[in-house]
Amino acid sequence: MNAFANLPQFPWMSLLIMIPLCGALLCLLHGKRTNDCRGLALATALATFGVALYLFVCHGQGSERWLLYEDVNWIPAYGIRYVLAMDGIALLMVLLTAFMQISAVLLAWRVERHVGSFFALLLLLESGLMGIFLAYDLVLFYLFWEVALIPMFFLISVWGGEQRRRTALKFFLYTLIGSLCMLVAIIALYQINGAQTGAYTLVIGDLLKTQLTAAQEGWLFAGFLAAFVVKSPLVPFHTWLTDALTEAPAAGSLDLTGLLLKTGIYGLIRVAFPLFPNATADFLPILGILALVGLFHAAWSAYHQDDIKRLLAYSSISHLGLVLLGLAAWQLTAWEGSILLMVTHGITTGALFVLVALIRERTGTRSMQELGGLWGQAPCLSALFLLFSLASLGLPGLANFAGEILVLLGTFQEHPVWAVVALLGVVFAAAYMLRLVQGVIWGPAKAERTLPDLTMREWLMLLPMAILVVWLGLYPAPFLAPLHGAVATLLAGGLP
Amino acid sequence: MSESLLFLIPLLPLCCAVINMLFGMRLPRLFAEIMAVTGVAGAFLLTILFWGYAEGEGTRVVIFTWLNSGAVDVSFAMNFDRLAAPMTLMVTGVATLIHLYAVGYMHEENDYARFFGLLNLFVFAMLAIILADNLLVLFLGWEGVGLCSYGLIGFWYRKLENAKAGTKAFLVTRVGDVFLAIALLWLFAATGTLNISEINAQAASISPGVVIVLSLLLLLGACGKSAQLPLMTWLADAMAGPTPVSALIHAATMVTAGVYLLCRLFPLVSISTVGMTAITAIGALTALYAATCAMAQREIKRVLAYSTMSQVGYMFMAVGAGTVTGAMFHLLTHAFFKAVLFMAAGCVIHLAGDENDIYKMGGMARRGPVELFWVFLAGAVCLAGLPLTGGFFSKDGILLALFTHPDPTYRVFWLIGVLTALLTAFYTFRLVYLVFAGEWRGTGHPHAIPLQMRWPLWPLALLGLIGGMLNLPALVGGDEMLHHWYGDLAGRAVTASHSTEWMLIGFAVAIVALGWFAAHWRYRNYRPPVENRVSRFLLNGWQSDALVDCLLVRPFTAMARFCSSGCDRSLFDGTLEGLAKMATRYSALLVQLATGRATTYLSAFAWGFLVLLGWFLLKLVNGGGH
Amino acid sequence: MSLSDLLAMLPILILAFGATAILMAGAWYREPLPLLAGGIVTALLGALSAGLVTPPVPEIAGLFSAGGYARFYTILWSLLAAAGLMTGSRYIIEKRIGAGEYVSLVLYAAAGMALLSSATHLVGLFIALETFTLAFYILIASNRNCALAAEAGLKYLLLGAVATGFMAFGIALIYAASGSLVLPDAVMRLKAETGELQAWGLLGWGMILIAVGFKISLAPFHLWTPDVYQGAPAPVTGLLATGSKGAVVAALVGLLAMSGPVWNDLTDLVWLLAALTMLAGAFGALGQSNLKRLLAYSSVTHMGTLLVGVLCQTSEGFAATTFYVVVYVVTSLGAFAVIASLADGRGEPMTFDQWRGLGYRHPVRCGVLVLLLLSLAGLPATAGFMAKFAVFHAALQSGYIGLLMIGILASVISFAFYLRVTMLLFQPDEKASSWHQGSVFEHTVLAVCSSAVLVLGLFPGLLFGLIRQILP
Amino acid sequence: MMIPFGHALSFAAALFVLGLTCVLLRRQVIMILIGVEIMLNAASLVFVSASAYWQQVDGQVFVILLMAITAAEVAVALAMVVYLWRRKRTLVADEFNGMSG
Repeated sequence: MNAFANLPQFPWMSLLIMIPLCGALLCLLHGKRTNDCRGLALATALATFGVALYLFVCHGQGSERWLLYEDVNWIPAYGIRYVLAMDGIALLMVLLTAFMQISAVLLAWRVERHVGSFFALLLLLESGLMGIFLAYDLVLFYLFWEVALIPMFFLISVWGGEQRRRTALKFFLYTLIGSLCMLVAIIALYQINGAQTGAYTLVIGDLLKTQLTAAQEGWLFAGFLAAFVVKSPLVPFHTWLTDALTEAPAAGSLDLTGLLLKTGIYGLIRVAFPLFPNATADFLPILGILALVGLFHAAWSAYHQDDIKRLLAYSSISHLGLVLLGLAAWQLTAWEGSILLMVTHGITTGALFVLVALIRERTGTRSMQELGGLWGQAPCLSALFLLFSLASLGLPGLANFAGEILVLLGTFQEHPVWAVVALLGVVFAAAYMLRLVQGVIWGPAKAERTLPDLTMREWLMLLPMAILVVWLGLYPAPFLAPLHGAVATLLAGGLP
Repeated sequence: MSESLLFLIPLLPLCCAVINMLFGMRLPRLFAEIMAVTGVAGAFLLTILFWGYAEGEGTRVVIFTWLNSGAVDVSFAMNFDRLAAPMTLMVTGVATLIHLYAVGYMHEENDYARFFGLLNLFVFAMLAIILADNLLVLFLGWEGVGLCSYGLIGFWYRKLENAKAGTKAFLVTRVGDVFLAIALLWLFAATGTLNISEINAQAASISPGVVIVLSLLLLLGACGKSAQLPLMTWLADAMAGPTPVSALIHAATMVTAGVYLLCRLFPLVSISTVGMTAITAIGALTALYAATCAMAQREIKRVLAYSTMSQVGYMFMAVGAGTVTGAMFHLLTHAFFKAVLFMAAGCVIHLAGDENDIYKMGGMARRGPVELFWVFLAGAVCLAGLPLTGGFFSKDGILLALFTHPDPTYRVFWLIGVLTALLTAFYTFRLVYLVFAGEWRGTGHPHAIPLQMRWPLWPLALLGLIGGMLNLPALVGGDEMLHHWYGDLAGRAVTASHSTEWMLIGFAVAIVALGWFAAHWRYRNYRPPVENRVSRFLLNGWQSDALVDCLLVRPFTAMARFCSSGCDRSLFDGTLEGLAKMATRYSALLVQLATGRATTYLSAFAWGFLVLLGWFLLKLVNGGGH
Repeated sequence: MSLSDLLAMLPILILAFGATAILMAGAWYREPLPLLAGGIVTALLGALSAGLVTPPVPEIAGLFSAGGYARFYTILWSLLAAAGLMTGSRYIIEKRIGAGEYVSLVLYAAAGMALLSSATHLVGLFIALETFTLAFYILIASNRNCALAAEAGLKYLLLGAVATGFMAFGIALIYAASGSLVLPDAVMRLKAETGELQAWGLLGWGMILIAVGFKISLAPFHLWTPDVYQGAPAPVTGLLATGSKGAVVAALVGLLAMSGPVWNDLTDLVWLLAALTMLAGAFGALGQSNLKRLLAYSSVTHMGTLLVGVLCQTSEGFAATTFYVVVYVVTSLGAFAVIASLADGRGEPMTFDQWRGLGYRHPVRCGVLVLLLLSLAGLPATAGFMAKFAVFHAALQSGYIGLLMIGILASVISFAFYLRVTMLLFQPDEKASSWHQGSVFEHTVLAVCSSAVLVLGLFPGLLFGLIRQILP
Repeated sequence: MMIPFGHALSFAAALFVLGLTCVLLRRQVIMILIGVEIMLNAASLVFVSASAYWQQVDGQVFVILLMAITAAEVAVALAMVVYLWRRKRTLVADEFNGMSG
């Protein structure tokens, strides 16, 4: 067992999971009185962010070993334990989740129907996400994996757009099929390990030691892959995302694109790659090719869209294609670039979704034919839209560029052709992003309407993100520091 | 003044840009204008102040680390050396004058904060390219310049064509940036570092094949920014922006960034002869192409835009011929006289009531202030390359370098250079005659030209005329100041016997005279424009837009439609819907079984019993009750 | 029947005599509430006695065992009876169903189930089976002013009678083949014998399997389930869905656990039955537009999964099945209790149009219903997931990969129709009428069921430990 | 003179199948119930012959028990029949098809 475990520690990670959960319950109870529901939700989000920030500050420099480790016996009959573990990557993801949650709550400020349950679901989603990033026992991981799905399903099906029910069902079942394959793989691995070592356990650390035949490893890896490939939308399995994002309510789509997509990739890094090293080695070239295909497919599709929210959905798929490419290169710089890109993509695309929601509130439409000439009517809103679009197309000096250049530098070392092809993809990103910007901001104002510029609440949401986008673009060192140790150990396939 | 203050040069324009952008609209207009001009003028003064630091090896200042992950360790660093100093001086100087001119030009415009903010940001980005110590900071400046030109071209965003022109500029330059990025990645893989001086030092150690590909990639990257042949379609449309923008960006600074990049990485590029000939070829072809197009243009600014493209082609030829001094010399003089021409063109447009078409002008010498004609003529004379003007010496230096190049094929490029010089003289004087000679053909009523638009023209005009002093050839007793200033960075020293030099000078003078007389004969008394296939072909740049459209844009949109509706809708979604329908069909089938009648349920029971009997007999037959 | 035998049968005696006493009292004293209270007290008393009184002798008259396993299920069925009475309390008063008859029949049924779960002798098994089947014949048709109830009663009666016929003939054949009716050695003899007689024994087991197939609605014999669930009153359906099925499965598990892996000849038949049941239940429920019929088909799927657990014939499999039975009993009873609590003058909310938008009228109960449906579907953090995890684990350990894949397909489809119902509940619909507020009894049952689902979902360790001890 | 056990078994099986066909073919509820009774009697027959074959008394005891249970079942079934008759004035099993799907 990990020597780290027996040190009596303050259960920070359980706190991170429990605060949003209690917040959710309180919001449910205060269902009727809407404004203290909002206050409660915001307070919970801020509290979680405070804890996450504290952890980031005191574990900022990261290390080869676990930063935090909690281990409690849960179901002795099956050897299932309540194990939470945090390393550099998990720390970053937790910080991103906490940060995005605040803007999600602020964005959901103007929800009218059933405010209490909306915020409850939002906070339950956050607790599920925290769980996914921290869980280190396979059944616990699976439990949080599904717990994060249910609130998203209800957010889409009750507060969504026109086609919400059909899309919500499609979204849930698509991810469910993947996660059930993962469940079967978990049980199979659990039994093989149990048979070999006599002690039935589901903690990933102990499962690393199971000797698997090539066939077994192939099948188990495929099982795990089914769940993660669907969630980090690799090309053939991405159609659920575009529908879900366009139908989800504003705060829901912010969380879906900013965080839920990252759980798929995080699952790959934390669970699939370490457990099945040689199956991963064979799979990497396929992952690289699929990531590239995804990059181009999503870029082309984005170019053809008229609905700006759907365009942003495709742009997310294209960005995550680049992230997956970085992972497929299996190189230190490429991995750090991918993880940084995941964080910055969360912020930039999240901000863009916030802006799209604000534009939707003001103009009542999301189609580019009816939008246009926004700069004349709402200059601040348009300026921020321009800033985040430029960040999203990878302009140097802004957030995404730092991640992208690291991914490309790293990937060029291993697979030069992939890096060059990916670079062409970046031009496509410029193509559809500029089309988006031109459709929304520039050009003559089509409908005569006076649009109110940003209110205080909206500034509160967007200003921190704008500052972060510029800060991450120019000085990403503090966010890269925790990654060095964690990524080095994962690449070596060892146990952090 | 300690060297650590060097970073103030790029920082000053950046701060002014940020202040203008954030608080520009709230501050009074005068404050924003002063802020913009002081930002750039301050940088100009600082460059003069710190001129000493540029001698010798130059000084390297590291500000803070940008990216450190594994082998990558890149920081924001400046290298103020002998190549960068004159370039910074020129950029900040011309920019100061253009800012003053812009104050006058844009005084009716109410969105001034955004304009001056972007203009200052542009100067910062250009300084980032010039002073960059590693390729990543250079790339940051590279894309920053692209962004500012996108913002400024599309400044009058209310008309959709301006916004489209801005997007086109950004996209085409972005394609060029991709090639630069590939070169950047490859250099990092080959040399393990992104620091420019280290790369130049290790240049010899890289395998020749790789060097050839790298130089070609750098060439394509430079072509993107300097609007050379494959990626030149955006420059003509970029004239949709306000004139000070065209003057600053599309005359003096951005288009020359490509040349500066090649000069910066000259030790690496000069190793591969294939690369050098490619650079010269591209330069020559673009020069010729642009000159022919300039002849047929109707708008004053598009003529100047194509002439810029042609002059930058000359600079590429100079780099290809191996003389960095020749290239930089022509770059500096060209910046002066082209800026004058653009600013004067701005005044002419104001006088003609915002009319761009030169066939609807004429007789402007009498309509506006008389010194406008003399200033325009000074610029035109330098552009055409009349003897003793700055343009003449710099262009002649390049032609000499081409003529005396050891590789005989450079004679072909020399010939193209001479032919382009002829065409340049022709279209320059065509412009002068159509705009200033004859009587007024236009309809618009003239705007008054404020003072700030008039007096910044004079210093630049003078600099253009006496620009030759910078690098006066030994033939006429000059001390080749620029060549000595560059020292080892200067590349191949051009030596030729006096007789060939005199022969070339005589030949050049004859060419210019020929061009002038042709223009004089053709346009002395006004003739309406001749409309035929050739002129239409030349008018829209050898139909390059149509070519790009059908080669790239149309297949791209077709592929986009295929991917989004073809793949996503019918293929992936289609399969899902198919599965769902199949499931519902099976359930409908099954639900019909429960008919509601008890007898059906009993018969189902009987079927179950039958299955049991069948299974039982099967068991008996092969099992035999073991 | 010595004193110790009587002591061992104390809980069942309490239930039986309590039922008879209430039946007699009901004849003179028509007031329903005291009768119901008496019934509930009797049921709780029965559960208490089964829990506290440790029987001196392990076997009762050779017919029933009184071991830990039997007492566990006696407690479960007595509590189920108590819950059934509580859910039915308001319902029977409004529908004017005779309180005396209802209470006594429910208690008789509970006694029958307890006996069945502890049967070790074929005769004991047959008697117990018949007692609660007869009780259900009457309970199903007890709602006189609803035509469908009579129809449901008829269908259950006809098929039940035929099943009894098959059961009797099956037992007869086994007796003929093995010469003994006591389960363990009846089966041992069966294996030792060779030749023609043994074949008849095998056919006998097949016939018993058909009868069991009817009782727990396995695939070809499940067609009665939707009609009976829809027709019968909600509390009775709750008991029928949980009690009768659970008891039969408990008997099967008890029988197999005692005699070890005896089914190796029958496995491929049972494999076929399990696969057919899971698929028939899943696809059947997909096209439904009536909640009770949907719950019927979903119970068919669950029975298929249970059969997979039984098929494994390992202690792991039996433990998983027992856990699954307990979870299934709690969730199904909760679901039907929600329907019962909403029932008012117009009958029960059944069709999807009646259910649309009810989430906004009755948020708490619909929230509980959503939680129970998600547990039925097998969402983690609810008991349903732990049950499915255990059964899938047992199936994989015994190598039934095929069945596991069918189980996965079935649970995907089950998620589909359960989630369609949850979406239905929270669909904004102005003309959604509000139903009955529900009495305090029903709310307690719902509270108990939902908290049990969450507790078993998050902390199943306790129950797993208990089950490991009591399995024979 | 003992009848061979096999004969008795096959006769009972035939009787069982007869009962089953009666259940399946008949329309009236009462006739179906009669069919069930025939199946139960076949079971009793098997029990009697088996107890004779195995020289044990268990079979016969079970037959008595079976009769009691059958009686109870018939009582309940007939009560149901009377109730149905009073409701729909018909005893054809297929008339009762209110619920389906």
